[in-house]
Amino acid sequence: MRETTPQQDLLRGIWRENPVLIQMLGLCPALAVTNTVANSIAMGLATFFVLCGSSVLVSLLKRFIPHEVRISTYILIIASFVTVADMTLEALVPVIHKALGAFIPLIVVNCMILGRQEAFAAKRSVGRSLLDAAGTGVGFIIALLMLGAVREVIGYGTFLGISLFGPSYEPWVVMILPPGGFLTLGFLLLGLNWVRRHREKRATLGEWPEGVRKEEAA
Amino acid sequence: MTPARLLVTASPHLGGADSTPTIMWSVVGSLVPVVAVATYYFGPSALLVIAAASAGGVLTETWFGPKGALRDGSAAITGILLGLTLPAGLPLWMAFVGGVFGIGFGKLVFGGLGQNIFNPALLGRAFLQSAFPVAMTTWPTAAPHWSDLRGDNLAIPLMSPEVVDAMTGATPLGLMKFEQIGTQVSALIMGSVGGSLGETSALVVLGCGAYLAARKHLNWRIPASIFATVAVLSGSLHLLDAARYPGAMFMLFSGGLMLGAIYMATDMVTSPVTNKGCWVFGFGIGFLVVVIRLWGGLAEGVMYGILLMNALVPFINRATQPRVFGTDTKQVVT
Amino acid sequence: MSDAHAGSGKGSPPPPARAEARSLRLLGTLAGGGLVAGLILVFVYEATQPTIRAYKAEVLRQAIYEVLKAPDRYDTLFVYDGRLTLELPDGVDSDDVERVYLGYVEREPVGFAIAAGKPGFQDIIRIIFGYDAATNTILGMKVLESKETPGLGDKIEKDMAFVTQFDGAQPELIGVKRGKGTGDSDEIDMITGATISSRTVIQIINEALERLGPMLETYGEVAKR
Amino acid sequence: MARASGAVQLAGGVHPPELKALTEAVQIRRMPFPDEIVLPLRQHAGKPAMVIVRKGNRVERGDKIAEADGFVSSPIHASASGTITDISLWPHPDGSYAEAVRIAVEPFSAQAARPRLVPDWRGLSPEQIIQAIQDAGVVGLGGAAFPTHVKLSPPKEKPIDTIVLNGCECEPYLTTDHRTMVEYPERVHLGLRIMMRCIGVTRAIVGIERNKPDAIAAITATVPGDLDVTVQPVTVKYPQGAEKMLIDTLLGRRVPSGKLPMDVGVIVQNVASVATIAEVFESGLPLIERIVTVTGRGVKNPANLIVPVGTKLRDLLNACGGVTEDAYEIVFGGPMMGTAQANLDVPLLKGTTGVVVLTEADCKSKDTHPCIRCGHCLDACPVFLNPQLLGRLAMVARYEEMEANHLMDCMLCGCCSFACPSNIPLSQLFALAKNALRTRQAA
Amino acid sequence: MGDLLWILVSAMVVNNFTLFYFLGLCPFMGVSARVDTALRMGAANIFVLILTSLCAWFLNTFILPYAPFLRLISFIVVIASLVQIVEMVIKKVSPALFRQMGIYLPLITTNCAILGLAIFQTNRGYGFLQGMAFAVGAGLGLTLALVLMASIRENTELADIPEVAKGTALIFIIAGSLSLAFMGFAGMLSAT
Repeated sequence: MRETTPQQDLLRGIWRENPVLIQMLGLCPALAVTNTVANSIAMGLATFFVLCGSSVLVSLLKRFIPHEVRISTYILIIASFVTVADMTLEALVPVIHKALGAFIPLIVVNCMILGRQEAFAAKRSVGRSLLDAAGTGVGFIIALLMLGAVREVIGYGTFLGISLFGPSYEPWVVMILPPGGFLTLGFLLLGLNWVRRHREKRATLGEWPEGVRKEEAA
Repeated sequence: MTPARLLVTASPHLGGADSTPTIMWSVVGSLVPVVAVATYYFGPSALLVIAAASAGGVLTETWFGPKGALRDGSAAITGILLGLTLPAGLPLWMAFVGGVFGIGFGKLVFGGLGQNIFNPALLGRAFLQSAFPVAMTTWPTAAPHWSDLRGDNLAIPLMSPEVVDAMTGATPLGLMKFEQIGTQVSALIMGSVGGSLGETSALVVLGCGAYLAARKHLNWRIPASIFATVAVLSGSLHLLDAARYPGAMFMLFSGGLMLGAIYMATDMVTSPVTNKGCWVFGFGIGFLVVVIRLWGGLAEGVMYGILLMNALVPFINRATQPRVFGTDTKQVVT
Repeated sequence: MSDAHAGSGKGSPPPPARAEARSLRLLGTLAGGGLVAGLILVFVYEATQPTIRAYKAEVLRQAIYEVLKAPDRYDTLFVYDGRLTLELPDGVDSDDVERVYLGYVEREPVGFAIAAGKPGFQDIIRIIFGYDAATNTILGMKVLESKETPGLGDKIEKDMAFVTQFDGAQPELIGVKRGKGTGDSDEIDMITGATISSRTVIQIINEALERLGPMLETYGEVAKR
Repeated sequence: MARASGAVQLAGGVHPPELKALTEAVQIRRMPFPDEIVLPLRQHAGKPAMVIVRKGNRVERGDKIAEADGFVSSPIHASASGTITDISLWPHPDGSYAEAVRIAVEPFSAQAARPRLVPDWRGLSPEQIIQAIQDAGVVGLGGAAFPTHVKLSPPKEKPIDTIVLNGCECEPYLTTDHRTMVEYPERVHLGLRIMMRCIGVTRAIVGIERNKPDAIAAITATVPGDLDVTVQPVTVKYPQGAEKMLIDTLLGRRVPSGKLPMDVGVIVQNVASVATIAEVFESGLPLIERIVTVTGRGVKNPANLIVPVGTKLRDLLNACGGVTEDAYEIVFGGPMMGTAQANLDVPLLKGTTGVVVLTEADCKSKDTHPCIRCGHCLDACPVFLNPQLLGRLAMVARYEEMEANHLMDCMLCGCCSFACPSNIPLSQLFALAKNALRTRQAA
Repeated sequence: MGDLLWILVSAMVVNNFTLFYFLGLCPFMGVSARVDTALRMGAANIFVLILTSLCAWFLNTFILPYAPFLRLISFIVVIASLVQIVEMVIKKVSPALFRQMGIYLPLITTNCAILGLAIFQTNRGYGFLQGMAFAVGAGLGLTLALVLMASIRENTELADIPEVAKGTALIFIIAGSLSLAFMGFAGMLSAT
């Protein structure tokens, strides 16, 4: 594995290797519960907690985890953290817990978390693992927030429950329904692709001699 | 005496009479009577809604589509057809959004004309139906004057329309499903019922369809198998329990079945390429229409029936590939 | 592939002689880990469960108070063996038995609160409603759970005009199109465009009353004044 | 016997405008000899002929100037008396350049052939007849120019029970076979008789499209009493004249994919080729001239001409009064499968059935549009391919997948391109793909 | 009986696992490129879902009432070992089937549809038969979504998809459209 600096560990997961938008991991929660910003934040934080917790634990225990059963061990650790998160949320914020429903226990099978244990926490120091987990977790929260914001603003006309367009705004119900989740993510990816291509094109065109650029434009 | 220039192309050097733009524009032309009837029943609202939906489609195609794509007329068809599936009182901004979505997400992301999977007009309508369920099921009744708008067409973009309860009614299918009230088939045929713009003129739609079929601009097998399936299925159910299930004529002439079977299901791009496939496709649509109308939660199932079968078209095409000449022979090669 | 052992500096595979020791260690680690995890879970469970239970009970209590129009108190009755009973025989798990709640105002029974559900437009709709057996009148209705279409089907819980109609309605209920009713007390105006959702609510009440039928005809001996 | 006596129709295919009225009633006449004759050595399917004359040699009409190079090859004869001026590359109708013998035709020559012995075919063995046919350079005159003697020598393990005479001429415009049947029906029957004798077959069926009632009448009226020949009118549809389609229509036998008509016990021969066989044994002259339809709205006097093989296009057009102002595209063969010509110096070959001069209004539009999956190409394909799918595969050069989808069964009849409302050049794409695959397999 | 039918239809089309609950999206993205692999994956899924439903019912009835906090852990452990056992059994009994289906089984372990089924089944308090109907419906629904997606993707392979839409963006838009189309089944068999 290529050596990385701590800053890279932290920042990588946030944007460049964003788990949802780039790596297509953790899609199920990213689509299922992002119909409001509040739900997105709750789901993001719960996942963040599980991710950081299990990364630290796996990194701490890496010497004691036999190689053959490492995946099962990781899953057990993650499942424990998820159960803790599930019960805590239910006790503290029952309304949001009800809204997220079965998708909190499903954090267990979020490939993103297992992936970070296998790819990073099992090999690095506790501090590095925490940084990596935090970065990935923040990236996950950012992606969820983007989806949640788009869907809530268009679907309800509100942001975090605060009305944006006045009482006579016609909500686009489809955005809070499942098709809205798929379409919003599809649209976001379309936009990201467009931005990336636009940038690449500008970069390439800048280096080309005058004549070639004209031909390209034609 | 020697020709100044000679064309050298690959064979064949003759072409059939129809070109893609010809087909598309003749479909547009055949829609004129349908639009006229809609205008007769729903007044200027009909024209406004159709124009808004078309504008949404056409502008999206112009901005994001390939150059010159407008000339083939397909965006215009999508816009007009979308308009015809909408209620007359729909705010224009919603109709516009439907056109944008239909062309943008239903067609352009797939690479434009000929590459899309779902019928763009219906996809636009399905989006609107899910996005604005109330506005999309508010069916205006006759207005005191022909020139009155049939609803809050001019609602400010993004804002809710103001609905006057007295001006709305129900579609025959809605009456049948939710209130067990039947509608005379004669009224259905004459079009004097509530519904979307294109639903009220079954006979005119049928006539235009016959014209297109005669010109081979639509594959008659698709509407034929849809009609046959709906008639046979609903007819036999009606025989079993006449109180619960409406008769075949009612099922055929109510709702968007005519418009859907003739103009939407036969969209060449999103229907099977094989004739056998077209029979299967039509059967599937007819079946889904009956199932959704009779056992589903919605009064009308034509749109969803067609969209679901659209998704199956690649599969149908695969399964109904013709056997190549000389590969099915059982003859012993001597 | 770099594995966990590479990180701990012992790259070479273990010699066969140590295989037994290794699998013992393996088991030991798993058992130890499992024990620790179990302990933590039990601890958190014990810590959170009271709050969770209290919240659930409070939600239920509020719902009952709402549909029975603020009784002084209520009893939980079990539907067992074709009748309503306050006490279940030994050995019957109380979690598996349907319950109704009987509310009192000044020691007089005022009505049953009954929870029931049925598939609606999108998924199961669960409601609770109050029913006065003496006058055959619905006291109130509240939706406990529904996934109906936002803005349309969810009016069954959010549209107060719809919800309040049930107060004082007399079963068997009939759903009518808004404005088409005759004003009788067994009529419920359905929500325009959400006929299925509104009809489901009406059906849940009718079916629940039919199912519990004779048990609810009088307050009978279960009512302790 | 024929499968049915009534209308038998092929599935698939298209109905292009027939456009035969220009020449179908025009009597065949002989064209005057041009000043120069150009004889490419590659005029037939198989290996090109080997030249046996030198520059400066004088040849008489009917003299052999090139020898067959192997079994699947055919000799070439001088079609006019004159002097060989050059043996060099010359524009070929297929668009390339090919080795050709140029003969300066002697002016004021009587153009009489050398006196030669005409063998009586009745006294010859089948092998001798076939040899005579090969020596005369006879090839199929329907367009493909497949050496006739090869067709007449099926392997022993493939017994032939029927000869099918192809008088369909389903290509629009062309009337060569039509006029041959009307004017020389006896010659057709004589050729048929020789062929039957040669292969030892007793049954023959003549398939003629219904749009040629005079040909049907002429051929029916002259059927010799001692031959089992059925004349079967078939419906008018393109490509009814394709071998496999015709066999299916007339006999109800389907030639398996990748096989030949002889695999189902049939030999198909074009009526004009059969008439040529008769001519060889009537006059002793080899194949040095043929009937060509010169037609189309772009030519001033459409005609059916007897033309010396090797006549240049320019001379032929001049013989018909020249082309009109709006002549736009000149095609050798029919407009469905023929090749457009860029050069007026190309010579006519043995297999050139006609020259069609199209005006711009006749031609297919050049604007192409995206495929709209209308499925018209599937309806049109006579061998039931899926041209729509093949076309999409061709655009992304997935030739192996095309092969898996039976590309090799495509006979490039052009029906799909004709039917396509989006003007996608399907048949051209398939031709390219087939070539690419052949090259790949050869490599 | 009507209850069971509703559960089956609801899990299959009305509340389709993939298109409405976003469960099993990983295989939906991963193995939906070809129709035949999609079919095999679907078959493997149905099989494992039925077994999972069985196990979840068993755990819920006999074990978890005594240790509710172990619910999630026991589910995930049981599913993982179940898949492992199934893999071994298939390998032994039918090597041919293993070659066709085997490679998908490990993928299924981390498939949220399986755990989702167990959790939904528990939350809704389904009994044995209801659980079976739910599992079969969910499995058929997953297979339907997978196969539809696969046949559409095979088709778009030959289309000139614009650069910006290539890849996952298009898949999500297709999935969204399918999800829109499946809205047509809303209310199926429920209120009559």
